[in-house]
Amino acid sequence: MSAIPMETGLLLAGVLFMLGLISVMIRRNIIFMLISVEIMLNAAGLAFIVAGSHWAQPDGQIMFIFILTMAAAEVSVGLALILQIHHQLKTLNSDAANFMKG
Amino acid sequence: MTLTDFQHLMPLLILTFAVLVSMLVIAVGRNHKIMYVITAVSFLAAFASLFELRDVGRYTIEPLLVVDGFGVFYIGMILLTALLISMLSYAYFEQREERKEEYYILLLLATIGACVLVISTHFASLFLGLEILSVSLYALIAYLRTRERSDEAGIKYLILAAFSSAFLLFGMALVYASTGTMEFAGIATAIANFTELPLLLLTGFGLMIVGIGFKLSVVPFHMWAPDVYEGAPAPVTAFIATVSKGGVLGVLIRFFMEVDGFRYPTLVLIFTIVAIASMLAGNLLALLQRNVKRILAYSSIAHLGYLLVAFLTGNQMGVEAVTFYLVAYFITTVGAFGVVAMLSDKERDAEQLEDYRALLWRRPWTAAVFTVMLLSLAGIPLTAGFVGKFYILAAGVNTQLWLLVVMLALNSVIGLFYYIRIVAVMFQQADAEVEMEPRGRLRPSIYLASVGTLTILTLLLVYIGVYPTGLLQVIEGMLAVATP
Amino acid sequence: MILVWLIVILMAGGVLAWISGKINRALPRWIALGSVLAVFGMTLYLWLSNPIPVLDSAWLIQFNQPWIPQWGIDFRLALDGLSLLMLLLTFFLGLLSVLISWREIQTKVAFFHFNLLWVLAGITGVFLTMDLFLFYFFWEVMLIPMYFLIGIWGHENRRYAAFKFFLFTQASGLLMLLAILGLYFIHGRQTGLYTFSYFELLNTTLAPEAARLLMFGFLAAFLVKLPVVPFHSWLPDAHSQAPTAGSVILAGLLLKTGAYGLLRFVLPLFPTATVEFAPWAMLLGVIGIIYGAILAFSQTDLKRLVAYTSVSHMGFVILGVFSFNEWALQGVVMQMITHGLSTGALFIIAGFLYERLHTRDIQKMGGFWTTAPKMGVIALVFVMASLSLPGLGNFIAEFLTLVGSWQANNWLTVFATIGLVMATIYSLRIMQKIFFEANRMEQALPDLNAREMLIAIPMVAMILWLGLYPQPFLDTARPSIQEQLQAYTASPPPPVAMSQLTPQVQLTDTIRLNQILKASRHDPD
Amino acid sequence: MGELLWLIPALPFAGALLLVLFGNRISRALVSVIGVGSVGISAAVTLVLGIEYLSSRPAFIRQEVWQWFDVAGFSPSIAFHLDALSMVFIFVITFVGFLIHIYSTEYMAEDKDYARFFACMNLFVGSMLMLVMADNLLLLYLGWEGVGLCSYLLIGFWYKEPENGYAARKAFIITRVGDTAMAIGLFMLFQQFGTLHIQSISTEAAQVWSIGNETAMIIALLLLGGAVGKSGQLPLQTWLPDAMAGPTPVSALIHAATMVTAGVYLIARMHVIFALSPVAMTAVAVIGAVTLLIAGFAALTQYDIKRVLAYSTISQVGYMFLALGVGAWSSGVFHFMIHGFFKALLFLCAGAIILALHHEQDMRKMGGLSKKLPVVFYTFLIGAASLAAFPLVSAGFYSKDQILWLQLAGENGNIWLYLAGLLGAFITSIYTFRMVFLTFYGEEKTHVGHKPTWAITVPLIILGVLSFAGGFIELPHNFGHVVLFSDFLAPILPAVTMVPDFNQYEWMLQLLAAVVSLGGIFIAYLYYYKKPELIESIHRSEFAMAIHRFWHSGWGFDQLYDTLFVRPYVYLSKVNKKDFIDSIYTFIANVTQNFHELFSRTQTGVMRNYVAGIVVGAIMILTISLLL
Amino acid sequence: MELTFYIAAAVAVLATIMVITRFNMIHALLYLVVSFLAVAVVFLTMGAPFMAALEVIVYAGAIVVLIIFVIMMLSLTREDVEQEKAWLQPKLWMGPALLSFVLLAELVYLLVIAEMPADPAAGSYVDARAVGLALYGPYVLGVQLSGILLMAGIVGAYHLGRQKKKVIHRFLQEKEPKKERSTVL
Repeated sequence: MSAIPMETGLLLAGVLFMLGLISVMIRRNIIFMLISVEIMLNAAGLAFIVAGSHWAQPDGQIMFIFILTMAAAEVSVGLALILQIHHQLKTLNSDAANFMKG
Repeated sequence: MTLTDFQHLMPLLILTFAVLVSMLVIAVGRNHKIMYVITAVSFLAAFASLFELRDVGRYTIEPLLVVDGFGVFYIGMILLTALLISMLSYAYFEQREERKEEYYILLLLATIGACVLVISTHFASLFLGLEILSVSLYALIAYLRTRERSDEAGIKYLILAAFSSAFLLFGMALVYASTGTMEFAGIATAIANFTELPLLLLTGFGLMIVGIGFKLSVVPFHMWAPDVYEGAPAPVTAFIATVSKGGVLGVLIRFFMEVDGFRYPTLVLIFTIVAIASMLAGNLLALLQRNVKRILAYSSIAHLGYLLVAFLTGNQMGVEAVTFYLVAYFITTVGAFGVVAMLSDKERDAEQLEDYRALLWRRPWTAAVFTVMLLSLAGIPLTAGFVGKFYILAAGVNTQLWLLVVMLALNSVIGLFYYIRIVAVMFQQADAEVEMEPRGRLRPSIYLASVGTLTILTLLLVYIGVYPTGLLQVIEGMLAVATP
Repeated sequence: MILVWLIVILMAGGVLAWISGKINRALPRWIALGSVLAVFGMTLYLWLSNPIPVLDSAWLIQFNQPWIPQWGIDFRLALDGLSLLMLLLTFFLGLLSVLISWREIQTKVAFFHFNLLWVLAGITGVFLTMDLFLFYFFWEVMLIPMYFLIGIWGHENRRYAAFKFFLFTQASGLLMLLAILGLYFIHGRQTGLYTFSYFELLNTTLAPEAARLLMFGFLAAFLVKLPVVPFHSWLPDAHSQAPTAGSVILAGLLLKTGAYGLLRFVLPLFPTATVEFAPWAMLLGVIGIIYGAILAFSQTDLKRLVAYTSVSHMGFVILGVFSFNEWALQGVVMQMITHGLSTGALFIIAGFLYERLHTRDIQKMGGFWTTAPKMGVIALVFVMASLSLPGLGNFIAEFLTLVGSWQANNWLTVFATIGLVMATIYSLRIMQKIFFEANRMEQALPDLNAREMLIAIPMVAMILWLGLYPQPFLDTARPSIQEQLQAYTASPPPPVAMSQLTPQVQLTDTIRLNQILKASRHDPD
Repeated sequence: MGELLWLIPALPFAGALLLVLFGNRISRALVSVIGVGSVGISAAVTLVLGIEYLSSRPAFIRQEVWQWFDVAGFSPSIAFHLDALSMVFIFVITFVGFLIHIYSTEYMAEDKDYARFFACMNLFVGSMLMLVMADNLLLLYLGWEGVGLCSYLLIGFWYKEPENGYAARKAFIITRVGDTAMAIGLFMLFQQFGTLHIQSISTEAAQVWSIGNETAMIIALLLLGGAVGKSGQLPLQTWLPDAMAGPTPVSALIHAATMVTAGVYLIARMHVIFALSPVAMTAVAVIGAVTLLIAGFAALTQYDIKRVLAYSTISQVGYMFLALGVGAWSSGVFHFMIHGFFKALLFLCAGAIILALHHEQDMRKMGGLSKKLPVVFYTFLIGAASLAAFPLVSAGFYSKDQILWLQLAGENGNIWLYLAGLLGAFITSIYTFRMVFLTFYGEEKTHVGHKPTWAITVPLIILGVLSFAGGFIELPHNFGHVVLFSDFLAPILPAVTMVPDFNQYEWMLQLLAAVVSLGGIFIAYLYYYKKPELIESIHRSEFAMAIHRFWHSGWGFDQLYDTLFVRPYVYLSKVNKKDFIDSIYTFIANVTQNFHELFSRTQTGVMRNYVAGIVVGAIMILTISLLL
Repeated sequence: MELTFYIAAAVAVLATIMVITRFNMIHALLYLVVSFLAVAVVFLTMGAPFMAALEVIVYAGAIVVLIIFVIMMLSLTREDVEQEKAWLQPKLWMGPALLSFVLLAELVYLLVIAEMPADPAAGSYVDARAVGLALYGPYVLGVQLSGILLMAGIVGAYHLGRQKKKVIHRFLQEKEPKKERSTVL
């Protein structure tokens, strides 16, 4: 059924991963960074699905579920933290949070 | 899942149970002391349950986990460290206005994550263990919400950890894609057929190294470490420096020993570069740093570099050396951060070098403990750190990793400088202006646990330094089981 | 077991002294004095009760206890003549160190004595241990307390000096550790016996390349400690900044550990590599002799000056060690002892002056002979010792060394001998600037008091004894020196190198003398 | 017999030790008793032993006190050796020393460091005795350095003056240069013979080496180096004039009578080795000849009475070297003895004058003292006559004449050496009597304070007698041919091989020497007494003054050494005071620090940079994977 | 099927590009939903329908909505969008983008030149049942661990998200301890 070669799928995952990566690097808004990380995680999940589909195993999909769980947990904590930071810094600029350096 | 499976996971079950009980207790009514006792007791109980597993041999819980001597030893190490950290935490959090109870829950959860890591034989359990650890740490790092630095540290760790997790996952996916299995043993058999690693697999390994490297805070994935160390509460910092890294290192060793990654020059080269860079960068960064927590962060980067030297030997002796060094490093780091925690006051942690000026004259005992810890980090005899460093050097010389060994020696000297610098500051003559006691301290009895813990740590450190045979026997005994 | 006691008494004494500081300020001093006296007494007893020349073996006492059996590490102590002499020196100077600190150290007395005793314990360990791991262990153990001694009780620039001292010695020590490990594994591969035991490792056969590298590892530590010239720069700082007791121990003992290491480890372990390296080492020695002497001349800080003289004098040690003959090695051993005494004494005098004047600048001194003739005489004795005046111990040491090195290398010996002239130049400058000329200070300088005389007199007596009748010391050292030289017996120049000499002429001195004596006895009457 | 031998050096040492320990606490009288007494008893022991020795005439007496040390066959002893040669030296040292000690009790009476003075003097006598009695070269070296130390201490006795300290150090250091050469010579000797025992070396050297052996030459030259240093010969003579900074008895004992002749002793003692090397012998002779001339000319121009005597000492020791250089060993030793008498006498007289004139040493401020200090004047005159080799009646005439004679009559002699000696003799008599006339004649320029009492005059008289009569124990062929002295030394020191059939010319040479001596005296009389305006006219000449200055400064050796050695050394030392090697390490430390700062800049605290760091790491890893 | 895959893939990539270039956060999130939906379609084409559903429900549904809630709580305004625009200057993103492209190029190259393992089975359709069996079979421990993971997330979020006492950032505070001032004066 799957006529799609694995490299194509992995390529798509890779491209999505890179887009997320670019976004993390160029964005300063912490929420955007969080979103971008989600894109990357999603791309990783996609890669698992592709690989799982290639080997016709459920393992890839199961990994995706775990990734999903992790993403949810991560986002919830992340958002809570972002709220805190917004309270304190009155900004979402990640560059502003640079009191610690050197 | 059978009953025996559960028996073999007893420590984890105890900890999970403790988490649940804790939440119930909080629901009934908040009490710091009760939470503290529950945590400590559960760590102890979990540790005690390990004695049942001592001679377990190799018990596999397909496909995710395996309980063997190596795992049991590492779990034991993690549990004891966590116990010590919780002991040190009580006084630290007692003087803070935050709600203290969740801290213990998160600590237990993070410990569970680390324990899962060291017994995992599957990417799924590896990933889950890592994430349990990480997610708990996000909250732990930012635990003291009144400090803006905590938040900053928290968000930095969160974004960067998630970012690196993505790398790890993508790498795992590639490995999975190329081998068709996520079990370590399966991967091992899969790549045993290859004479040379296929590029896809190599890429996967490379990306995984990014994720693992981040957790280990080795160069060039180290930049978060000083900021997070500085921002996090002192006990949490101790936890990151020890349990978190120990867990990851444990799984790294297990994975590499299983697939025998040392056969591949590419991987060895990568790790060699990383090790050298970590040693150099860590020590150089710490050189003139004036923030003690940051110094310890940089020094931990360097120490991970040292550990990688032993790791790179890729033989039984190297694993033993890593393990031994980790024990020494755990004791020392917990001790050092324990001192930091002890000296911290309500408003901020005692992290500036100035805070330690003339400490010897103000609080001789604390200063002595800290000195011993620093000397151990520097690898001076009579401390466990010396034996550890010796072991690593021996392993390195045995495998003739001359470059790494010489770099290690060179870096030890640079390292000496900043450790001794702290000692020198502590030993300076007291100025009249230095306040004799930090502000707003609690009654002394609260520090009992901290003082006791530090004493135990110091004695342990010196004991291992003077008579390492006992520990060596245990390590050899336990690890011999691990690698048949 | 007595060897263990030596270390244990010192360590326990140190801890006790530290604790007792809580009870009474004076108690640590007495405890320190007591423990050093105890070990000194024990060592003296060992010396007197063992007629060394009679014994067959070089080793008097051995002690062995497994320590880390997994790695073949034993707690292995052994005593031979060389160690015995070094121990005697250690405890003698240790005793003096306690005494000179009696007034000088007023802050953190208890902790000071803890450190002092632990330094001594570490040094004792270094001189006794015959397990290379243990050796390294003690090698490092003695540094930490020394670091504290300099860093806490030192003079104005103490932190810098302490750092420098520590980093230099540690860096070089680590190289030695690598070499030890290399030796360990090479020996292990060869024989299947993985051990750090000195006696076992002596039998290692090494490829030339490996031997060279390993030797350099060992040399690194010892040459830095000695110190040999390009690596000497820690020494002036450490010596000049340390408190008097610290300087005495540094100059008198710590430097000697380097020399001891050369004798004990480098020579027997790497016989071929050392022979190869010998000309360079001797050259380094000569450079040290001359360089140290030149620098000593221009120093204005008294302790710094003396420190550079140490650099110069230690040049003789390396010169002698690499001459590979008994004269030179006996000279080296003597040099270790006599330099320990004479330089120690000079530092003590510097300490006395500092206590009185609060300066070490010799530009500000002068004319002290008028008010302090006793101090002057004692200083004179040790200044003369430093320029190796015959009759004082240093002469025997340096003359023997030079006699020995002459057999090995003529030209270098000539330059080393020129160093004696330079020693005269700087030594006389000390006397001139401090005790002669007009007094530049307003206040009169009080002469030595009874306690100070108690310190000074034994030193003078010792240096004279060593100069006039050094035989007991030479006898004590002889068996071990011959042992260290065993590997070289095939190659060294025989006592009489000239082939022209007929066998009759090659008779030993004593026999020849007897003949002459007989002749003289019969001739006249 | 010989059991008492050890007492000779031990007594002065004991005296020194007592004085060091208790000198400050006992009375001056007791100090004198210990100081003078120890040397006195020592002299008495010498006398007893000497008589015994003369009566039984053994080859030598040896006494071993203890074995010094024994390392692999190198086993020198603390042992004493008495034979004719050392007998002569011991005799001079103890007796002249004893006289000078007596003299010092008065001379130093006012000094507050009275005990220190006697301690040093005793120590000196002990060391000097050690030097000449040692049966091995190492013990000799001990004495050798010991006298150097005492010389240092005594030159700088009045230490408050920095110049004195400078002179003292100069003396010690320059002699040490020579000692270094000697030490190397000892190393070589030891390498060759496996011993430093003098007798053994002497016996073996003769067997092992043939004449002209290169090793022997090197050793001889090295030993000569030591001798040259101690004896103030070229090129190491510059310390001796400055050494006059010490108290005058010190100059008399150390820098005239005894220590400076240690070189002579050494060469005589090791004559076997020197005899094996013609080159070394020539070197000795040439050095002697050149030195005696240079010093003589320098003496001509000095105003300080002690400096004149100092240069004359250098010059006279030059004669001894001249003698040794042609193998006239016993002549050299004979001249040493006579010189010891008259030079000590001259110095002590000078001391008496200086004391009388409130420590005035400039001869231009003296004059007319012959009436005021008659004893001093007459004894000085005897001494001066002896120094100037006044014919027939002075001891100096016989000893010096013998040396000059042997330059031509000896097989190794040489006409040029003879001429140099002759010229030297001429100059000697000029400067000697220049001194006499300037000091004792003319009008009085400084008031006489202290009149010498018995402690000064008695030694002067005794020495005067010796300077006068000492010569008669060794008379030339045509004057009765008395050979007591050379006979005495004959078992030890071989006689000179004479050029055959030369004896008939001896009277001519004697006459020549006498004329020269008298001529010199006459010139001195002319220029310094009769017509001082002649001197004035010389002083007006620019050229003459330049030469005068040049000679006055001792032929510019001080300046030469200053530029060649002292300045470069001091410069090198000062310029590197901070130790440039240290800066290498500082540099390393700085580089490390710079790296630290560089690395620190990467820790910006900005999260995006950290992300970039991770990405860079990932790129690096992937690149490695790609490339490998 | 193939065509569906490629279309979906193209949509996913385009939508993601839109996400990362938007200045308005809500717009970006909407594109993100599109992207997730496209990925869900890709899952379908890959034979993982159950995952497609989860993708839509959890990612596009829960997570994005969560983020939107937070954005609404923070009540972002027009200025924020402007600021976002100001932050996203080319000079700021050129460097990182370049880095990423290097990485991408390497990754793509590696993936393209890599020899893919041979297909083990033609039919790669893994249905929900198989997934479920695996999940509650061998991976049941994993499920339990994810429970723990979620618990950690909840506890953490709870602790951090609690509205806390008003704490003013030090820069905005008027304060600074009196002690310092006294030393200054």
